[in-house]
Amino acid sequence: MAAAEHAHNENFLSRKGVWEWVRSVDHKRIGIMYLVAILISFVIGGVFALLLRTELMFPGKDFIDANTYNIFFTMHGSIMIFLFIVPGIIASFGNIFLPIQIGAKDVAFPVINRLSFQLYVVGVIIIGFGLLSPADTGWTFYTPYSAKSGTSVISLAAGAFVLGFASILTGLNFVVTVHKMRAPGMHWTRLPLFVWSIYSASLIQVIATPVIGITLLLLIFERIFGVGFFNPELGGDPVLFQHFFWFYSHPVVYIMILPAMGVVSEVLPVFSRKPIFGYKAIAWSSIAIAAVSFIVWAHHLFTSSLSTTVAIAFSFLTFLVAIPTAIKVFNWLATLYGGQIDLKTPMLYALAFVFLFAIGGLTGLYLGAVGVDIPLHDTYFVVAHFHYTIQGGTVISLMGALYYWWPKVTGRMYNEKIGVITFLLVFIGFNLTFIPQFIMGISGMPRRYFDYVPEFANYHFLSTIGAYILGIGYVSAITNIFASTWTGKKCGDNPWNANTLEWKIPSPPPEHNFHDIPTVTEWPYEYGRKAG
Amino acid sequence: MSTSTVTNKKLHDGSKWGNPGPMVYDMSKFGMWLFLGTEILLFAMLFTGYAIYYMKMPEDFHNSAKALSTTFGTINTIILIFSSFTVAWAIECIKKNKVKMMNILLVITILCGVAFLVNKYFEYAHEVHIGNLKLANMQWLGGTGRAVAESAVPSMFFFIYFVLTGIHGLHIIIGLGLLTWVLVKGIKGHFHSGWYTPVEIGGLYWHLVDLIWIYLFPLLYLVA
Amino acid sequence: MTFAAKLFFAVLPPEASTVAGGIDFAFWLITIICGISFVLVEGALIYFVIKYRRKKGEADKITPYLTHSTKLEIIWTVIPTLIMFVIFYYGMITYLELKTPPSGAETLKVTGRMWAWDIEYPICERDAESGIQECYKNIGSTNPVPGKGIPARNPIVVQLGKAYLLEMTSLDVIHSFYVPAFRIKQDVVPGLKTRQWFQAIQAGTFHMFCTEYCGLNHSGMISAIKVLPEAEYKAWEETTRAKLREKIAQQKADLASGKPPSPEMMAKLGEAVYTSKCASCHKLDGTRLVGPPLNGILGKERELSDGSKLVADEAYLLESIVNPKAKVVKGYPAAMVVQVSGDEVPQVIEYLKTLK
Amino acid sequence: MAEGKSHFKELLLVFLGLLVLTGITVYVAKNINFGSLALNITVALAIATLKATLVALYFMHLKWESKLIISFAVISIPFLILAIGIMVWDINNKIGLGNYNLQ
Repeated sequence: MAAAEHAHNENFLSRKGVWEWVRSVDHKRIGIMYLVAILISFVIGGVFALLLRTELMFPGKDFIDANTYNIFFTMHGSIMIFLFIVPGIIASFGNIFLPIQIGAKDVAFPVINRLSFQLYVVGVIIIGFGLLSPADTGWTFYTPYSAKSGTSVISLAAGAFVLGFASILTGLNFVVTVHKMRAPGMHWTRLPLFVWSIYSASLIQVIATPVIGITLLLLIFERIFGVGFFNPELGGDPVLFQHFFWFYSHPVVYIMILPAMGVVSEVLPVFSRKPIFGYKAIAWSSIAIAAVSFIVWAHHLFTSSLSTTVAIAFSFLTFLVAIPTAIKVFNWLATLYGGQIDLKTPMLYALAFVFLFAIGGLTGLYLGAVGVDIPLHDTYFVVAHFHYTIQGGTVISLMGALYYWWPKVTGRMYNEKIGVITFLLVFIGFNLTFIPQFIMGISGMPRRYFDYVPEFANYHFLSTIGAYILGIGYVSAITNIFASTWTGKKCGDNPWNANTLEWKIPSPPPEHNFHDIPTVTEWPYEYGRKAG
Repeated sequence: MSTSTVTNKKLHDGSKWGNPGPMVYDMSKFGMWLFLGTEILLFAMLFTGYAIYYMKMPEDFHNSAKALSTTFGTINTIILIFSSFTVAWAIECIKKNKVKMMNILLVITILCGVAFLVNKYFEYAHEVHIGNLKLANMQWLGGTGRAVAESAVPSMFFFIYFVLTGIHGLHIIIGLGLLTWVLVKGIKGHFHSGWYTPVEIGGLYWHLVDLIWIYLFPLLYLVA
Repeated sequence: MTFAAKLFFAVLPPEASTVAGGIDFAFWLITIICGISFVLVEGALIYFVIKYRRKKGEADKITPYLTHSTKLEIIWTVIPTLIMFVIFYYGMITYLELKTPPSGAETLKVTGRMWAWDIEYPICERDAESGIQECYKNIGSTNPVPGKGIPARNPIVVQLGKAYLLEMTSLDVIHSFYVPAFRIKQDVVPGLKTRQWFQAIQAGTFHMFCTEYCGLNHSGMISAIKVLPEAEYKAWEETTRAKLREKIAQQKADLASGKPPSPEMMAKLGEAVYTSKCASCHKLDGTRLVGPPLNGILGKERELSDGSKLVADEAYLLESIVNPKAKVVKGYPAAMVVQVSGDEVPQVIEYLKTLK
Repeated sequence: MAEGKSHFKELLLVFLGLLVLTGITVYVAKNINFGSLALNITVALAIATLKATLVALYFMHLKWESKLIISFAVISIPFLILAIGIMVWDINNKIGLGNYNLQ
């Protein structure tokens, strides 16, 4: 079987050279390029976070001034949101594994997929151009400050605008792919939950992203042409900007979190050797979250002069989105029940996701209840809350996905011991960073403060220490996994003994994923029935 | 066919990336409709802005709109409807392999689009002339945008007018580019009754441009 | 226990207003609900992980084949839904309380600007004979020393037990009026009037923050609210009124004498204007803050943002105060908003002349 | 390739219909006053919606399209109404409270 062996050695990484990467329309290569790009953004955004925390370690001005601080938190927010977490799991692991999981050779429009990444790069370049005079508006661009600030807001907004198109194209591609390119027998009820979550997130990307596009465009028009859409001096309404902005930016948190939930739904059954519990409930809750996420945006405006009836209506709607989220958590717990839980690094991250995300979700209840939200709004409580959901959720899940899937991409296993240690660093560092922030928020510490009143000093100190541990944890965890590409032991095609389609092809996957498109006969969660 | 490189072969059978022609047709149409959905939401926000500022200052809208010429608006509406018709007709032609007719109809469509833009140019020139649009006040990169506030204040109606028609005009230009690309391929003889996906996709985009104008016309020209 | 109590129960600011009790009740209710859910969810998670974990070297087991349970799904959909209704209800009633001012509340006009709060009181004195009226304003009560706690200077004074309605707007960008001890927060939006009410039930001095990011000195937009019992408040009001009467008398005297006020008098008035309206951006010790320092400004050479140079004279100062965007000094943002009223401008210039 | 029968006749009729509707809407706007600005604009928008439906159904082939595309085209409509409706509701409430009159 020389031919077969030869075919086995040929994989999508075989052809070397930068040019092969640049011109490639292979979804796996594009996914990896996205992955590397977002991880670089993550590290850069993290460095900004550490600089901010260092400044905040003690009250008063320590080593940067207020202006630099404002620029840094803007860069931290913008990089983390636009460059890292919005493309995040969906553009990286979604790209690499969604087509394989549904048994397709590639996405529906490979060239558009490549265009998406090219636009991402263009967006990064435009934002980078703005660093000559970095913006200081925060990633939220609230008018009228963003229309008045003497910094290069235009460049940041234009960059985010272009990145929005990259996001739309990715989402559009995935929706069409899931609808049109499933392998024979891959019914909707047999789709892996990761695909379900990516699909729902893609729907949000397609529907919500144009709204931020036009909003940022209007902001740019405001600055270039003096159009007064959001300018009160010209009869505009600055709160309308917030409406527009959050009409996108609330659903976008579900673009971030849904794929993360998908990863967890994949990892938990594999490492507990049990079928996922409540498959349909989890799948439908993804769609429900996607739908409801569009009608909760105004809870970001509870204190910005929202009329009373609208505020109460949105408080009610906000609780609706909590229910499908709770359903997911309960189903994950039920999946663990009676299993044989193997505490490998990916599983640790998945469990940490459930743990931290539950905290993020529960603290969301405070913020959904409109009367209780008022004193907590725009304080560190909110900061801690969304870091628990976005970082404790999406980033932890992304780390889990890295440890779970990178052996598939490279065919080599990471160092388990370092994996566990770095996980512990991340977990401890994370909680140490953000639990003090909850407490500060309850006491009334407003966010985006360069300096603070002395009663918060101890909490800030603790938080900064936590941030350093967290930073070390992330960097070493990422280093560990990427080092495995060159130093890891060969791990075979299916080291986790998992059932979804990507584990049934060689590692690294061949160029066209499958020699013959497979015919699917069962759902992918048949774990624990046959021993061995 | 390789999935990792783009080939520039003539795609007479319509297959692409290893997918058969009918599937590509199906997927492309679905993808285009999704994209049109995003476009509609993009304009929806502008219409929201319109509705809100109309409620705030109906009199201002009523009076400002008088400065616009209904005749120009009506002519442009008819041009767009006609071009939409010709592009739909072109698709009917290619379905029956009438390539030449399709090319002629596409040329007519493109000329209509150009005529629309020329009309729009005269309208804009008029607005600049009477002072509703102040090009001199444009603030470039890093500007504070406040110079406008200190000069005579144009009305919110005209802000919305310029943003809406400006972005719509941008779509016309993109649509013209798309249709020209289709036309070039058509002249080269790429299309036949078995493969006309780009014609259909380009046509869909052009219809959207028409669809949006159908709403812009009464909102901008007929509120007076 | 005492440490834990200190950590977790003393974190809420004092309940210093009538609405604080209700909001804190809702807060603790949610905390109890969340606490129980937290223990149940995370407890189950940890319990399962410990109980069902794979021992070292253990062979693959046959695990129970559980795929779904409609009964369980219904239970854990309905119960959270009911709990959410409860939380929503308390959120709603506390919000309605926050947003419904009692009738007869005293109105204070609040204007936010970069980076200070101006508050107009309805404490007015009127001279019947000449028609001159002066009202008390608390202007620019911020500019604290960073990291050194509540600014002692010029806090906003309110009376214990009296309801106040704040009618708020902003001069430049969005700010947010936040008093943690009162549990109130309301954005202050240019071009829009927003309202918030409170009634203090505890005397003392409380933090007042801006919680909507508003540019360079956002974190410096700290002020304080001083709640005084009725007697003390009345005394404060009386001194305030006396000062207003003094001011009116001075104006009347000036009018009667027909003389323009002396430069010394003008400079004295200008100093007060400067400290309340200019000092949060322009220092007088030669160091930069938001704007350039203004000591010894007259006769200094200025390089403007377009590269041209000029020597600062009175005309230049006048123009820069009235139209700050006209000539911006190189290296500084064109961020200034006109805050100085017409008759104050010559006073400020007179004051600047006296500085070296 | 989905090869349907020719729809040319329908297209021509729709084109003529659109021209007539354009004429009606211009005539109505110039000559008939329904009593209030809001009502006039509603009538104009109703006609526009009729025209848009014709374009979508015939020119854009929605009438002959697969269920999938039709459902996606329909799904975008509630989002549209929602976005416009809620924001207009909020701002309208604030206009009612006189929050925009700063004097």
